[in-house]
Amino acid sequence: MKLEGSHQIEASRERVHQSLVNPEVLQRCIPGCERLEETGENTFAATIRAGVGSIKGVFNGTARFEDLREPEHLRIVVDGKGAPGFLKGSSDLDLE
Amino acid sequence: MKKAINLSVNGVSHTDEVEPRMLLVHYLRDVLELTGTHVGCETSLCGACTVMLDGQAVKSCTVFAVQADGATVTTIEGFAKNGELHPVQEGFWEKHGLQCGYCTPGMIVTAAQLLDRNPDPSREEICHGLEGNLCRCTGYQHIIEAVQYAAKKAV
Amino acid sequence: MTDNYVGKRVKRTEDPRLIRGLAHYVDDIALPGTLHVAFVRSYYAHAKINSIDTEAARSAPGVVAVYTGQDVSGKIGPVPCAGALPDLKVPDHRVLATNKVYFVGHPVAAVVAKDRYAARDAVDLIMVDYEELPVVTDVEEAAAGGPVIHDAFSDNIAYRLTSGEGDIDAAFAAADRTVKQRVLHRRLAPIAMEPRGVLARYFPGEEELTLWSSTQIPHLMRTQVALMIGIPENKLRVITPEVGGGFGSKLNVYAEEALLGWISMQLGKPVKWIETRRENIQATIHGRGQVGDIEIAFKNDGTLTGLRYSVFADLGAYHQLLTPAIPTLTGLMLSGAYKIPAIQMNITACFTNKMATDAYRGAGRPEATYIVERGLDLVAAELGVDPAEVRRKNFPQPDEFPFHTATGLDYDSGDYETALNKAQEIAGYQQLREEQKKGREEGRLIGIGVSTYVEICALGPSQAMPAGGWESATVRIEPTGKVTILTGASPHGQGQETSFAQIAADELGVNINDVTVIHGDTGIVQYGIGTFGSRATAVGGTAVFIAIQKLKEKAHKIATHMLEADASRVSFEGGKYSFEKAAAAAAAGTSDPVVPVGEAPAGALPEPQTDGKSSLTLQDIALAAHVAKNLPPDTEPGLSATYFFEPKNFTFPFGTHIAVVEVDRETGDIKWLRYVAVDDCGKVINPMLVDGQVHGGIVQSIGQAMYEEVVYDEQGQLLTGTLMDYAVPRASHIPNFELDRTETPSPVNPLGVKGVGEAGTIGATPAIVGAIVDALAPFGVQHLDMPIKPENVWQIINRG
Amino acid sequence: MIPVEFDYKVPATLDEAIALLASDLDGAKVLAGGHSLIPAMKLRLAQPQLLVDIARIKSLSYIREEGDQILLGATTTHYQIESSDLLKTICPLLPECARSIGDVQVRNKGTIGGSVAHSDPAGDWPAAVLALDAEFVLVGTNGERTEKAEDFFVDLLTTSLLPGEILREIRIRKPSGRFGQAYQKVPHPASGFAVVGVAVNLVLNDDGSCKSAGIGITGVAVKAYRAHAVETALAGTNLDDNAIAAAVEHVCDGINPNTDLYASGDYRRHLAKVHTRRAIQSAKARVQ
Repeated sequence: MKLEGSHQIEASRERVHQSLVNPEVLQRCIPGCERLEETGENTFAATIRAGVGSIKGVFNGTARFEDLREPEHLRIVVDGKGAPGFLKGSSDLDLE
Repeated sequence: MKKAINLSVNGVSHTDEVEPRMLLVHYLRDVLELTGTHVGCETSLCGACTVMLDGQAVKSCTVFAVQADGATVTTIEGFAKNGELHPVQEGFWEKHGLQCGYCTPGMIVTAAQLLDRNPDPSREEICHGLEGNLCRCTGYQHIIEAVQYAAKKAV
Repeated sequence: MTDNYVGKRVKRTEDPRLIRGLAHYVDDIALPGTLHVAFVRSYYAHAKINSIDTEAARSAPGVVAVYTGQDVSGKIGPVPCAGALPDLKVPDHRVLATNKVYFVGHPVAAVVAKDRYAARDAVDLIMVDYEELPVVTDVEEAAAGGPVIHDAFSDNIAYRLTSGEGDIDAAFAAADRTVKQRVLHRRLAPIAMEPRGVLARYFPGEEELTLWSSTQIPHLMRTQVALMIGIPENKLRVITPEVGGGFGSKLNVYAEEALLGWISMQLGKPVKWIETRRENIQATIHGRGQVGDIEIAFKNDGTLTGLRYSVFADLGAYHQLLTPAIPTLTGLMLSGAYKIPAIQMNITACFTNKMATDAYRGAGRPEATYIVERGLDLVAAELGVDPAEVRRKNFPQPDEFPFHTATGLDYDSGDYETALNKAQEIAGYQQLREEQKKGREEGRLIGIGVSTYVEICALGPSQAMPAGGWESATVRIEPTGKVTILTGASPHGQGQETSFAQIAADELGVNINDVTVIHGDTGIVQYGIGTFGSRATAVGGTAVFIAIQKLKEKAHKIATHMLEADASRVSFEGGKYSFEKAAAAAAAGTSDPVVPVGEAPAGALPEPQTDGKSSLTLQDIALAAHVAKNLPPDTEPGLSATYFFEPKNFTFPFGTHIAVVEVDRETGDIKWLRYVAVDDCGKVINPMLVDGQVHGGIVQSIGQAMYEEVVYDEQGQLLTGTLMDYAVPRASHIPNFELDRTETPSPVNPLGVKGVGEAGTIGATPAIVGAIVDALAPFGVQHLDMPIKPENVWQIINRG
Repeated sequence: MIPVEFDYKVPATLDEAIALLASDLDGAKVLAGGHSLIPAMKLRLAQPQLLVDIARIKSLSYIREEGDQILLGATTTHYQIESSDLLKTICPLLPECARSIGDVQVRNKGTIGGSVAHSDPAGDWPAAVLALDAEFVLVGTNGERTEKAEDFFVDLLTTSLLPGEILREIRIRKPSGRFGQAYQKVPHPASGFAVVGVAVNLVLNDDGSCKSAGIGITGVAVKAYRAHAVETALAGTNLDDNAIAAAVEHVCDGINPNTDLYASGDYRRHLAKVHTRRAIQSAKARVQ
């Protein structure tokens, strides 16, 4: 599955970047994320509820930041295991 | 969380308490020890688990036992009556419609349903009727001939 | 001797239990107190295991035990590989992953629980911390370097091998013309309808372990599992109850079989594991998996002079029992049905992050036949001649047998042209070609494919086999006259309970219902090899036949003694030993059923009454042999004989398959018009069973040619993990088969039989692909790789 | 093969079923035939905590003609529709579509309501109900509402059913006048689901020209859709080969066809055109 899009945010790139690396904000940015706890530098333990329609499940795993380039780029990599299988995802955010 | 169910299988009434998630096929095999009904996949495709549920062929791996509460079930073990083979069983024997025999019970139940609804099917109708049953041994030709034999026999 | 059964369409004796749902497969056997096992399997294709957290699972309701690779390390030996090739790299293949996982489906932990539901639930509670490693799934990338899978080795190449005879370079240098083609043989999943399954029960007092397993090779499994778990071989009993198809996938010793036996010993309880279909596609062996280049050298008149095949074999992450040997079987059959003076095969066999490949119906030979037959079509296209004629030109003639090939084999017997002629006649070949021509003028795309295959069966002489190539039989006449046959061949759907009984009933002149064939129990049956490689009848059936001859020698001796006659004047006819040949006419039929119900003698066995009789039934003799009061001097009591038959050579069945299809110009759909097959499997014991084998084999070929493919993505994820994605042919996918036979007896065994179990999967794919390619000939196509889907056809037509 | 544990309730009435669903909006799921849900549960892709079995509510299974409408109860099975003599006469698209679903065992147990509520992108029913411009009656704690089929299918496996709502009935305007219908399908060789499925409901004017066309497409996109551009292009034409050929060019307008192991997006687009044309021609030939 691949999702692409762009949004206009009325704030400076620096501010947006800083918000995104804040776990509380990040949790709200990962769809279905029910828990996000910092376990190390730029790594988090995560519980994510994900799915489409009746096909869904809870996944436990990690989220981490990669390729941190303040203020223009950020990648979030999510990796988890749940009963339906495993979940892997990454999102690249380019702040322009 | 167990639920009480009552159903008639091959003419015998059974009452049991089962977990809601128990599949009908596991109920038949593990609880009633009617092991003629087989499991060949988990995606409702192979048809090895086919039984008659209230007169309709269904895949018993895709029905929970609780859904069959109050129903009448016929499994392959209930097909021969008083020692006499059902015409479809006879057809499978006569025409070598089976090799390893694993898909056979499901095939026979489905073929019986097919002939109930269409006593004189064309080859194409037989194939369409057996769309839900996989066989890896026979290449189907002898199964088709077995169904044709049973159709003739029943006339 | 009678001829009531052999050669006739005898209904199967196995069927009454199967059609009534009363037969027992492994999962149908219920032992009190049985625990159920479920596996945690890797969902990564290549990863390091940092840790496994089993705590939650161990304390879950109903869970009895959890075992990881560390728990069994040093306690269960490696999964065996019987391939003995020079410089073969053999990775250490443990029953559960220890430090690393190598493919999706690799077992990491086993959960034991009170029922299958609790076991499955606990699987989800086990947390494995993996560290992903780079993955290699493409066999050529693996050969070229790629991420190295096994730390013990410096690269992924398991072995390289060059085989063949003749001066291949000279052949190509002197050729008028050559053709060259890359050919793919995709991975296939065998999909026996009954998945694998094991039930293990340890008897602590007797120190005996019984394994009920859905296998093709009970005795070999007994030997191997005993070695793996370190118990005396004669304290392990392997029973194969009904086996729901194998196709080579159960010609193996798997991790689960040893592990279940070991767990049963640890827990002192029966334990059962039944494979799910998802596990079956992930972790039961796959077939095929070759990428190769074929080159053929030939003269302008179509005479073949050389053939070279350079192939990358995708072995998967580990060796299973015969993994490395399969590509070498391809090399044996590269001469096809033709005289080719120089042949060379170069194998580069590689590890990849996928399940192991191994024997799937045909096992290396379908690849060979496909390569050679596709090659012949290319030669025909290059020369602009009919593909049937190129084939005819290069056949060895019947008087050239035994025919030596440049692959080092001696074909036993053959008459290839007669089979081709017969198939062409049935198909109305010339007329079909005319219809095709006319059709093309009208815009219809009809294609005709021809395959004249030869295969290698009756595996085989022990010299050529890793664990013996003979087969055993014991034939016993019980005191009541009933005939018991014990065979080491362990059939699983082929119908040998019937065909062996046919042989025995005719040889002994008894009713077939008085014969019982017992197989698949190492506690009852003397050592045997098993059913695979189209060997059961040619090798196992011959063992039965010869054992009967031995038994009859003894019976004759006893009869002569009892009749107080001269041995030369006692003959055997219709189940009776008679003083004079005159009795023969009276006994033309089979004997009456022995021991009618209710008339069995009570207590001590009565002595047979011979006074005044001029003939004795086998029952009389068997009884006399058992009461042993009036036997010739130096004669052992009892009436049984055992024979271990060692074949001198393989057998080489052959035939011609002709496929006719029409493709839809708009959609690329492929529609069946005809399918004609003329097979020669030597002498036929039961034509009905032979037809069944041929049908089944062809349909697996249809699957391979048009539907089936195990697909992994670049990360090694299995994309065809259920029957929703992996297409097994259905009834609506098949043509109406028109079968016929020629019968060229094999000189290799006294029955003259050759074998037919794999003919369909070997002979058919090139005919089907040939037909589709032929239909697309107007678009300049000469080859398409399997499976040919409508989209592939559409792409050809669409690009014009 | 084995689902996670769940509770199972058999409501006697629809109201009771709604109340049960409302008791656990997140974890409860309606069970009808179960032929979409149970396979997903066995693979543990779906893990509902409560199943509310509505298949035993007899009043939800019916095929009726009422005024100018055909009413189908949500738990009517595919086989009941396939074998309905009434439907064969008044709306043959429905039995034809039913006959192409899965296999006989699936059709014996699976229901039309369950199938559309699952919104499988390759399911057969969505194409037919779109072509027939069906209306769905949805009931929840806030009462009943109707939704057009086209608005009902929202996305991949996603419908406009609100949490706690149950699909009760499918309403179809009875075809009248000179009409012809057809369903064309390319089944996936393994799953039997539609690689491409096209349902056509064609109504002609007295002069033989096209009065209206309803065309539903399944298997091609993330959800089944109505090919409005084709419908518009056909309206008013005399439905000759050229008109049809020109119209079907628009079958994937605005759609990015799916790619999977069996068929690429390009091939799907092509198949959609060919089978839409064939379905229209077949429907036209069936006009009486």
